[in-house]
Amino acid sequence: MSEFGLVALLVGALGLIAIGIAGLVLARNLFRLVLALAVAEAGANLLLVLAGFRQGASAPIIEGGSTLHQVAMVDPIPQAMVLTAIVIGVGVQALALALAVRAREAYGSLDMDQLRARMEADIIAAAGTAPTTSQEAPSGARPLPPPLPSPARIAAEEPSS
Amino acid sequence: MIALTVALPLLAAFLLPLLPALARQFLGPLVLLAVAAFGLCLAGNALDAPSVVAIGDFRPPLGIVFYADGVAGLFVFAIAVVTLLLWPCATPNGQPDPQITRKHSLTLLMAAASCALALSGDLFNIYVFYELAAVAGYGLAAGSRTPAAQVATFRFTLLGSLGSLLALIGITLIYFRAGSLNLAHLAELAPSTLHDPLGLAGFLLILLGFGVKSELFLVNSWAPEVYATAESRVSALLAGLISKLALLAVVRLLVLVFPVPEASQLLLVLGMLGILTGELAAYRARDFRRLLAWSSIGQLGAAFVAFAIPGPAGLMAGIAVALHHLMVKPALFLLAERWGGNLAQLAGAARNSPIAAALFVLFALSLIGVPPLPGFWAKYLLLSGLAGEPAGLWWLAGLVVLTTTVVEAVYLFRIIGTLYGHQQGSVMQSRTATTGSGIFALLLVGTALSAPLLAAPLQKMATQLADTDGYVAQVISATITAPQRSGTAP
Amino acid sequence: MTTPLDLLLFTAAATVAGAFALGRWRDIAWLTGAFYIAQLIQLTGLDLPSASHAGFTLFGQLVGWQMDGFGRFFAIITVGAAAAATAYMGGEWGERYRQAGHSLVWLHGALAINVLAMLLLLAGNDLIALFIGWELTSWASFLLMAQGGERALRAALRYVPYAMGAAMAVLGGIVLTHAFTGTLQFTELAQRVPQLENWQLALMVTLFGVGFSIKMGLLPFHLWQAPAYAEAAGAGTSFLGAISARMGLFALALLLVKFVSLTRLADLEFVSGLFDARDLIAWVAAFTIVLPTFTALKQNDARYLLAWHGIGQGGYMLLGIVIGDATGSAGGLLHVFNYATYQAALVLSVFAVLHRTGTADLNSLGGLVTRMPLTFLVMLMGIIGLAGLPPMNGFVSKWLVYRSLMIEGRPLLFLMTVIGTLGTILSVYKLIHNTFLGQLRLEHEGIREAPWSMTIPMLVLVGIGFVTGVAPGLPLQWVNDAQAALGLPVLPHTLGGVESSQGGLDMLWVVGVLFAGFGIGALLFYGVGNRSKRIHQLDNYAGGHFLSADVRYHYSDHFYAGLMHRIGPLYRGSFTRLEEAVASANDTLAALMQAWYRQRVPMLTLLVAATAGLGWMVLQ
Amino acid sequence: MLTRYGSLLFATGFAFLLFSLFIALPMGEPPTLAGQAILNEAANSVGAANIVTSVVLAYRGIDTLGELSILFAAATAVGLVLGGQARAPRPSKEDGAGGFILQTGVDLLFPLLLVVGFYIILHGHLTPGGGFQGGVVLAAALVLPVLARPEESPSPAALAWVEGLAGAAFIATGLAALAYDHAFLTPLLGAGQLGDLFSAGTLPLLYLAVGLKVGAELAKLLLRLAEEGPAA
Repeated sequence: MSEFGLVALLVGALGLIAIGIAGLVLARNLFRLVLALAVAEAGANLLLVLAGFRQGASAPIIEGGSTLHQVAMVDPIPQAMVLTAIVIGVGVQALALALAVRAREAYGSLDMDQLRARMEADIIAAAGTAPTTSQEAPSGARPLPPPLPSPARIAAEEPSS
Repeated sequence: MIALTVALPLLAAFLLPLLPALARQFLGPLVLLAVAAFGLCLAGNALDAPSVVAIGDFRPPLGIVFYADGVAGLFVFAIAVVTLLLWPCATPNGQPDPQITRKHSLTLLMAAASCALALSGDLFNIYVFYELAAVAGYGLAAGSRTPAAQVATFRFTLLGSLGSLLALIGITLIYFRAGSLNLAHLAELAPSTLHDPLGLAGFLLILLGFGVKSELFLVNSWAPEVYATAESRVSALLAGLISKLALLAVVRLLVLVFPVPEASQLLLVLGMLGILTGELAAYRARDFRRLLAWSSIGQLGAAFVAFAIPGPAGLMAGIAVALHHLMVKPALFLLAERWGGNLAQLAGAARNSPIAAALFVLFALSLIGVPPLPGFWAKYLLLSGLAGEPAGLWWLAGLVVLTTTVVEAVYLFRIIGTLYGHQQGSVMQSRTATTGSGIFALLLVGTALSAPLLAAPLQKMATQLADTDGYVAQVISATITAPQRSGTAP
Repeated sequence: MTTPLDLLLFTAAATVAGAFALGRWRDIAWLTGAFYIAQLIQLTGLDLPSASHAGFTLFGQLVGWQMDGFGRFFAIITVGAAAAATAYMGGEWGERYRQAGHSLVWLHGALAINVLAMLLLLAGNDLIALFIGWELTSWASFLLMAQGGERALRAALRYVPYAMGAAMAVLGGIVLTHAFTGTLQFTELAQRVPQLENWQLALMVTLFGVGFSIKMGLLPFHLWQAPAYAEAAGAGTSFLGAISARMGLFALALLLVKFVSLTRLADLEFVSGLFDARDLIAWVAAFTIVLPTFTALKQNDARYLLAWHGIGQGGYMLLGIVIGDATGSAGGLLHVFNYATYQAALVLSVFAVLHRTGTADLNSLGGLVTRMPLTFLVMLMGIIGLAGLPPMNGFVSKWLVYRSLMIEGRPLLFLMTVIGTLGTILSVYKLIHNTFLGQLRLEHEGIREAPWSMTIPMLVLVGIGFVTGVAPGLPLQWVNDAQAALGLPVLPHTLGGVESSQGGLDMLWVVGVLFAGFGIGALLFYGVGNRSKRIHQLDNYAGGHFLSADVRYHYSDHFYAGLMHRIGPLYRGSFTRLEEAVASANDTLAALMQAWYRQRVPMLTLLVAATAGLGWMVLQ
Repeated sequence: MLTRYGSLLFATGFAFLLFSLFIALPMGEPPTLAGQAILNEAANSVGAANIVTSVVLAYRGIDTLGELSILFAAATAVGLVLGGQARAPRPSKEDGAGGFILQTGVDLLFPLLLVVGFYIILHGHLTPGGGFQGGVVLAAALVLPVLARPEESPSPAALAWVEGLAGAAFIATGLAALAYDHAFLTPLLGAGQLGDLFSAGTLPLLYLAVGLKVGAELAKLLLRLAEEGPAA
């Protein structure tokens, strides 16, 4: 592979990381946050594979049952590491999605800011302390969306076919 | 035996959901008891010489090694004991928990991962087990199943994953530069390859990544949210145990691979800011759990500062601070099981539950470092380590530790005043909480009484931990248990 | 094999154990009292210096205990004050305290812990042992302060930041000392500390000095002391007032005289040749005499008035020790003893009044001399001592301090002490006038003398004050031991006072002349013709009107109105405002820190940190 | 707005700084100290033609164990979060039975996927692929029928057994080495003939355990999330 190709791959990997991190910082939707995490992880994995790449080497699989291998092979360790990293990423993303599902069920929103406000309100209510944040906030309950109606109710309200 | 400390809890965790109900009750604690025994043996053996095992019998720079020095053995023991004391049990209101098996599994996974973090001598392996501890931690943190806990855990998960991502990039950098992952090998290679901006950038990324779990300043804003919403026992595990092990991993990297002033100063500055922000935020806290969260941020900042001091003195101080916090903070979180919530509710609680109040006083006194409790010795070692360094940033850190201790004393004594005050609050009574933290209190007092006996082994451990050459020699010359494996195996 | 010091510490520990184990027993005071007496006997018979076998080595530091003459001097006062307080607690006062819903067990226990902690502090033979004792003393006195109601608890909580600040300053000093000298043993420190460079010495003295003077209540760290001492339970107040704050003086003297040495201290010059660290400390002491004394003048609660005086009197002691010649240091040290006797007696008498009348408010008392004559006598003798007049012992120690200030050529400092004494005289007069003299209030018609369990300890204390006033040679022996242990010149003394080429003092003569004068007066009064007639206080008239019980002619509100009009604007509460400013700055900072932990997107912080860190690394 | 641009700026800056660090490295010629040593000796000492497999299961076997544990932890945590005992998905209107094409296609694909999955797993030591890749195919095979006939999903209990026993088998294989005086996770049974199906000692067995565990774990995760579908 040409020198240019390698740099392009590097730029691609770092670009994925940058996009993913920017998404993590800017996105407010929980699902998008998880997707952004996945994008960033893809970038990091690509970077890891790049770290083991050798110019003109073949995949680390011995062909034809011969223990003699004249051809240079790429570093197998980063490949194994990537395998591990991918699986770890899958696990974490699944967990994050499950949490998002539950959060939406409870608070009726996937918006991080709203969820955070509800969470803080819940923490304060559970602790029984007065809110410590803003003293200027309008008194009374904050205008947060009501929880989504349960699926059973959706089903009931739909015009029956 | 070294590998068993990791393999046994993992095995138990895998099998736990399959077992009959009776066996489920006892398997976990039994395994943890075994691990505790292993940990004691390892620590005892390591006082003569650290032991090394090459997992899979592959010679060290190729395969993964587990290195059991005194500190690792001690932490394995502590992990098992603390996990046992914080073993998830019925919910505070006494209802049996239908999810208890899952919690037990996750707790065992967490214990196994912690042991591996203490023992592992391979950078990527540390990353993997850090992740295991993290995922198990996320699961447990969400385990209280309140919506707030789920949102907090979601935020925690994202932050932790981003941290892990950065750590992975850091590991990539280091591997790319040095071509190895084995810590001993890296220690040999480091002076020629890694002590440059590139290597330090790798260290920085790993520090920030692992810092998430060890409540490093800048990446610790998850702590108050999660500790306020998770079950107290889980908070105790996260704050008491997991944070220390993540810290220990960073310290191994710092000592073996990056013994350069820049790296120490990074730790020092971040630790100092952690102390300042944590203790001051705790000063204004109005509910017990978040107060503990902030206070533990401060304490871990102190541990970072201690480990930043180069040489055995700093490591010794760090171990002392970390172990002390390990004894006190879980116990306080156990008290929070009953006392979580508004601090004003605690008014007059000492009359209803004198034992719990007395325990709180004991822990508070040790936290602020009243002699002859162990907290004093930890603080003394930390401060004398800092005073032994040249003036400047180090002394500033000492000043920060001293002044924040005053702040800490004020907020802790405010609670003591509330507890023993003359107003009436609304706090219920429950017996289990006192038993758990009572055992921690006994440990604490035991440590105080036997301090002169414990000092020498502790010093030995710190010297071992600081001994990079010894580490490298031990690992590189690690004896493979069988000379050539392919022929002998059936 | 146990040494005498081991036995002493063991007795003190046994007192603690006994107080808690048998605390519910009605006559526990007899037991603990006996233990205190036993400790006192052991102390007076102690061979000097007496080492203890207790001790251990930890992290390379040898921690051990050994009591020398200096420590013993303070220890005697400590145990004596505890014994007096215990006797006071043992009778009716304790019974009432228990009935009010407080715990007498904890009061006895706290007192015993205090004594043990102070003995450990006084016998410390290295800085770690000193710090252990220091911390134990701090928290033991917190325990004693917090007993006795909500207000006491609030005042004790105000003490916490000061106590902790003191402890941390001391701890900082200890670790720096270790870094500078490589040792924490007293004997080695005494050799090595004077050889340190000036900046090191200055840093050490600052840290230790701040720490120790907080406990002592030196300006500007004195605010905690008056409320914390005044609000405590009666017997506790007397013990705290008599000795607790002197632990700071003990440690300060140890530092300044024994380790640093006063001559070396004078090398730390602020303005070359004009003003050095020693002058600074002397002036701080002088201001500590004046300002709190005049704050005491303003108090309307007898307990607070005495507590504020306690702060001011500390200044005399430190001033005497810092002057550092034989006379001055003897005066300073002797004042510790003398002050303890009359302060304890005064506090106990105020609490006796409080016990009978239910108030210590100087505006709602008066005329009690006819109802509580013994208590009046105790307070009279006490204030004579406090004001530093013969024949009480306070005169001797103050005279020694004045004398050395004159000899050493410090006229300005002398002027300050005189101003302080003036304030003392004015305010103690206010105390006795508003309490005992003048018009008896109607509601106090049926008041009886305090019970014997209370009057006897008070009388014993003023008795000691009187005897040591007439024969100051008795305590001066202990003072000499203390001076020798500190390495100060020893003051030669006689039974009646001091012999010196520059003018001695013989109290036997002074008191003799004084009482001869009284005798002549009495002769004139009774011999020439006793024309006095006893009438009821309302059998009288003023402004042409006969007095009735509802008319208040007792002058207590706005006492010293004229003087107050002059000096009133000076009471600006600057220190209180300083304290508030620190507290609110801390609060604001804390709020900021909490805001930091409520970040909307913590990932952004992580990103910024990583970017900044990488940038730093790349640019290097 | 400021936050937005600032964040973008920092993200690009971060990437740029990383770029400047990586570009300084010998791209295409990494040092490969440990990697080259493994390449040299793996074929002889482990006996797997696929050297990545040697690394994954032998040299860094404990990483793989950790990884399996993470999957297990994630699955357990998802179960904990989503709550309740594992239960069969309830048939509901939204995800009713698939149409004829889906049902027939699934019937055809299911055995095929199983075979391919096991093939990939069992040849992991010889060719590209292995337990993880094969496990994912297995999971797909298990999940596909649910699309077609939601009421006939695999029993969660059976999945749990497979998952638990497969993980235990991995550890047990590792522990077996202890019985023969080897360190934990030492491959046993000899290296065999390079390139044979029955070579590389216990590695194929380990990969089988990995494959089954990954398959069961992923299937469980997907099924759990699918269950929650209508509710979310």
